[in-house]
Amino acid sequence: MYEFLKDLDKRWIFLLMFLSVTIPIYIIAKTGKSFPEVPTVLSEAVFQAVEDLDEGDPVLLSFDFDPASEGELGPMATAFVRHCAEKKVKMYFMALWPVGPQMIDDAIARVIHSDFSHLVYGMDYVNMGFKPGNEGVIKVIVTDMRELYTTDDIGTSIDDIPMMKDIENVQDFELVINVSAGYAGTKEWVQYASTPYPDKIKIVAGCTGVQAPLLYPYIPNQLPGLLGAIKGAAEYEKLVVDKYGGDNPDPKYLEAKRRMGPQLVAHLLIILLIILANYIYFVERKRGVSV
Amino acid sequence: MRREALISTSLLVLGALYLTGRVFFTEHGMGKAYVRAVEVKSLETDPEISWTKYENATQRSYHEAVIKDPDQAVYQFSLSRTLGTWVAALFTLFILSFLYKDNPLYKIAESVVVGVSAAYWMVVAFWTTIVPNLLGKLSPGWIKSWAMPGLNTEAEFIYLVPLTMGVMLLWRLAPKGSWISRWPLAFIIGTTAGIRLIGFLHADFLGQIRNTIIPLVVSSPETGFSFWDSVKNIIIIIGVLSAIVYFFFSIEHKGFVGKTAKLGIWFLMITFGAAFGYTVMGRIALLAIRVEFLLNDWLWLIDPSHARVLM
Amino acid sequence: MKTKFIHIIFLAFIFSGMNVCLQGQDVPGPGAPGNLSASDHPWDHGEKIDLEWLLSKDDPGTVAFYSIFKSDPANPGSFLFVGNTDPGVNRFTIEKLNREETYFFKVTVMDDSGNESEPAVTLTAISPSRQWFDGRRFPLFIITLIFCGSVVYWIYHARSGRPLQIRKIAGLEAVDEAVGRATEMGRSILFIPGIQDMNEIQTIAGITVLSRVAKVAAEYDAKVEVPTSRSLVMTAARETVQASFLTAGRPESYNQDLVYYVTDEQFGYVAYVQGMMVREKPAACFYMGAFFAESLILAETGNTIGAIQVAGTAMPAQLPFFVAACDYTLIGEEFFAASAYLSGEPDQLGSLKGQDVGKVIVAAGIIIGVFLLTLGTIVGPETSLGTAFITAAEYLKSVILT
Amino acid sequence: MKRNVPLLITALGGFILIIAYFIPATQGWGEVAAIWFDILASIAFILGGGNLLKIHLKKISDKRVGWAYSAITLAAFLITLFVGLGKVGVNPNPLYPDYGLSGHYREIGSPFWWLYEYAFKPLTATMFAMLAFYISSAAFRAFRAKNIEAILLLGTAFIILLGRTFAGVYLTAWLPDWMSGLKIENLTVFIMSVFNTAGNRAIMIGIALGIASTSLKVLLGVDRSYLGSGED
Repeated sequence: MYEFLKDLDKRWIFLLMFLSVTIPIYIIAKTGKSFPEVPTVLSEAVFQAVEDLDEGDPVLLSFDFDPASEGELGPMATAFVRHCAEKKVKMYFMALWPVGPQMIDDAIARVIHSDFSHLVYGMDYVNMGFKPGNEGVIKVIVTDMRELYTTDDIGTSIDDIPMMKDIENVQDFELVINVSAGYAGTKEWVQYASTPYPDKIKIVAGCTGVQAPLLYPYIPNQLPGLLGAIKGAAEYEKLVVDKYGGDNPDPKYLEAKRRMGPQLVAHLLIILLIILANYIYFVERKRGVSV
Repeated sequence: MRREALISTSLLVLGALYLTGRVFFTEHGMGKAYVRAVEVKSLETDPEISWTKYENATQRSYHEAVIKDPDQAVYQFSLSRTLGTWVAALFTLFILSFLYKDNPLYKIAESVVVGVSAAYWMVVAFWTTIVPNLLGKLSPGWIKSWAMPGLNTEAEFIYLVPLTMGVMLLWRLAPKGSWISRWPLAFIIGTTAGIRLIGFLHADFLGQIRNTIIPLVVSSPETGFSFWDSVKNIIIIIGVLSAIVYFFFSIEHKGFVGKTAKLGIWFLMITFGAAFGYTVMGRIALLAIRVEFLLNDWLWLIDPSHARVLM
Repeated sequence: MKTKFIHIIFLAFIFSGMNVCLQGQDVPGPGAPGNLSASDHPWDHGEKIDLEWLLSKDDPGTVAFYSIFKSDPANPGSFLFVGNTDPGVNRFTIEKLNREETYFFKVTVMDDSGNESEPAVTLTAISPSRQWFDGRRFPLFIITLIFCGSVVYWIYHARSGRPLQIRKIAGLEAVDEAVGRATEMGRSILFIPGIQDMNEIQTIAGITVLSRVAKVAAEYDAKVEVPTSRSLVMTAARETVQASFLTAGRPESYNQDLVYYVTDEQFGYVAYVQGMMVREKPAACFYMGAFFAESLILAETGNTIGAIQVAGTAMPAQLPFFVAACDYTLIGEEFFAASAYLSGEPDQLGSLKGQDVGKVIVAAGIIIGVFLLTLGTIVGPETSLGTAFITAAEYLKSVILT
Repeated sequence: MKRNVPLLITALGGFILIIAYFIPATQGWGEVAAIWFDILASIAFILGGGNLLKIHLKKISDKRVGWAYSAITLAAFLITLFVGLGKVGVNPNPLYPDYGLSGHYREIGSPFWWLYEYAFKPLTATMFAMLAFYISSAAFRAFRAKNIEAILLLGTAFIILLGRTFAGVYLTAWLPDWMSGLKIENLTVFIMSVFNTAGNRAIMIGIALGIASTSLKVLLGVDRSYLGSGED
């Protein structure tokens, strides 16, 4: 055992990793079964923040991610848009990342076009597109939206969009939902929007696993709710589907829950690897091999 | 070495055979993409111009439309997107092949990604920065006439300053006087230093001190003394202070300071462990979506979103 | 005195008379607030005006809240609702006003039964004015001055030749060692200044470390390769490496083609660097700057080819991976200190001492604040002493540290 | 001149922005500088792109090892640039049908979109996904309980990994209520909101100080390696 493990080629580990992701995906897709989820406090808080909105409230959704993190954040974006659509709030999409508008279009196509096709562009939702400048954009639009956003993503003048009439700046939104994969993202939204205007701007966020630990210092004062990585997405999905899903929810609303399967197996693999690594280490120490 | 080459060649051949079999000898095939044709009309009524936009569609919707009306033209098979799916799948495999070892297929993928992505960001910079934020500010009339018909602003000549600095920057390409390009560089570095100095002192430095001012003893008239919240606060304060001691540069880590610094590094290690654990999650999700793409969109082995009818 | 007394009697008479008159009809409104005055909010951006008024005669009593209104510049004569205050409060700051407009204000009282009083109205128009200094940032200004002052002081202190005691940082000795080993093996050195642009201080710090690495490499006549993911970083890195070769006395060995641009795309860049590392097998790899997800790809590939790896970054999320996979990692502040250490110039070391002063401010701020809050909690917020402690702590948090 | 003027520009630019931060009328200058930086970085693409062309053309003309790959890079670069800058195959904005270039540069169905969707996206996303493999090999190699630091690192990672899956919840579900603090999902939250918060705060404070002092050194001209030698 020790001899085998000591000189184990990395590529065997790679193969194991590949299998531990592929096999669960295949099995879950074939059988349609996945593992149960128990929502944690932070996911509940996010759900509740959206749940507390009234019909017609303006909500800003900033999608600050790119295709590279779509695996983690796409399901969250889907669930957020769906929840907002179910609550009949007005959705204003924007992006701090250059490819963000593409993510917005994807989410709109996935949820609004297919299941909420009665919603009208410009009346119920609008895609304001990407603006370069990272946190600079946030700093400007917290006091004046029109200084940067003179048109929407496809070039329609802001003044021609009915739902923009009552919006002067970010403080006019009832809630800011941020889905972010890094800089600029949730941290910047918290620093430059909810920190200076604690009474006027409320932010909930969904972020990648890498970012989550860095955001904990802001919870709960500056950031009341946070969905961390695919697990957060799966928990939030469950809450939304339980309330609005009906008996036979569309599989696209359970994407994160499905993806928790490979997650579990791969986590167990890594845990196993850590245990084996320490087994090797202790055997080596016992035998007096210098390490 | 020869054995290795033999194995990899036979794997490639087997894979190719499997794909051929799946494409040509199964009824449904694989990796095909469909579109829905949507007519877009210009919003101006006169003169009316229209064109067709193609949205992604599923095989299921295509199949159902054909059953309803065999002559329909709304749903169509898309050759370019089918080709795209295959290209994307092969590129995915090419990159993953690096895990086995460096090879020509990986090198092809690498060359393509460097070329495409470099040009991609240049195009994005041109259409989102140069056109609206530089040319659009300097000569809105001109930009309005060909690129941004919705633009309605006055010219702002202050943007001549960044334009001039940009030209100075490009002066490097000239045979003489390339030192002039240091001026805009100096401007960038100076303004960056200024903004970051004050920004970090304000947001991170003061902000984190402020967040750390918490009572050691948590108690409120409604709920009374809370033991666990008190413990939490005490740990946070000890952790922050001891880790700061670790970063002290002017004192050697000996004696009491050394012990405190040691405690500080323990806190840092726990922090790193937590970050590692959280990150694993995200990375696996990324792999999962690639595998899903291969199995679902390309090989048509699984169908979690019920997008297809397999004939 | 006497006339005033008569006045009051008279007024009381009239009021009681009114009361009698109104009995049986609508319940009368509460007493109106008096003497509404508006003044510009000091030390601000020109968006706020402070209002102050005399409390209603029914306060304390039946007053539920005061409502504040501002005139609507777009629609003269009409007022817009701004906000409410609790009974007993006689001031309010109106925000988000426009410097170019003039405003009137009015305040009314609402009582428990939902009756609204006559309004108190400002008689003259006022517009907010902008001051030359933002008063909220005054404490920040002082703290900035103290911090910068102490850095400058210690730099001068060091320049005057007096000795400074600075502790060792493990990763730094490794720099020279790694360069030396690369030379011995006849292989190249890879230096990556992060993947952010020049508007990131970490990149600038990375470039500073590069100047040292390039200088040592020039002395040993080793090859340093610097692929960059930003055009401006390429420009700055070329300047730096060229200068280092000049300082080392070997300007003729400088080859600008070794500092080159790859692509702005994070993963395109890392795909290139990963392939390049496996093919060229550099003996030493330096990762100094702002890194994101690519950190582990680089560090694991470097590990596979057996390179000595030294990393330095201030990206907290990437530190664990560098710590796990590299030989030496400069954590956060240590990375910024590295440039000072490596330069070997005394004035640079002085700046580290200045940073320590900053840490003392942190510790003092935290300890004082925590002490005040804890005492306040122990004594009890219901006692006046406890309230005083808590107020002091809140002052520290919300005024000094914002 | 060649050296002192840049130093002066650096110092002036920085100190003016610091002071501007405290003056209400000029607080927006930092954002203006950021926009200008964006413009400069975009113009600098000409330098980067030129360099890329130069390197690969040279490799091809020298017929160096692997020159064919350079040809692929070059072709990919030029094609993408052409279809992107020219908005090839992009329909106009429905609002302004007379303006051929008013459409979005990445309109669905256009060649530039195709390159993005079927080359850029899968290639970069797969590169990112490679991390799943590297993280497993790193865990196997580096996570050994050599000393207390390493034990803390791997122990925490262990708990978090377990706690983020259904398995961890299942493993500790039997714990009675009074010990619910030890249930793995609660333990995870405790570690994150206490230890992780403390560690991250200290790191953030240290970084802020490091950045402020590095910036100051740059502004004072103590650290000026980026300015090169001062020779032409």
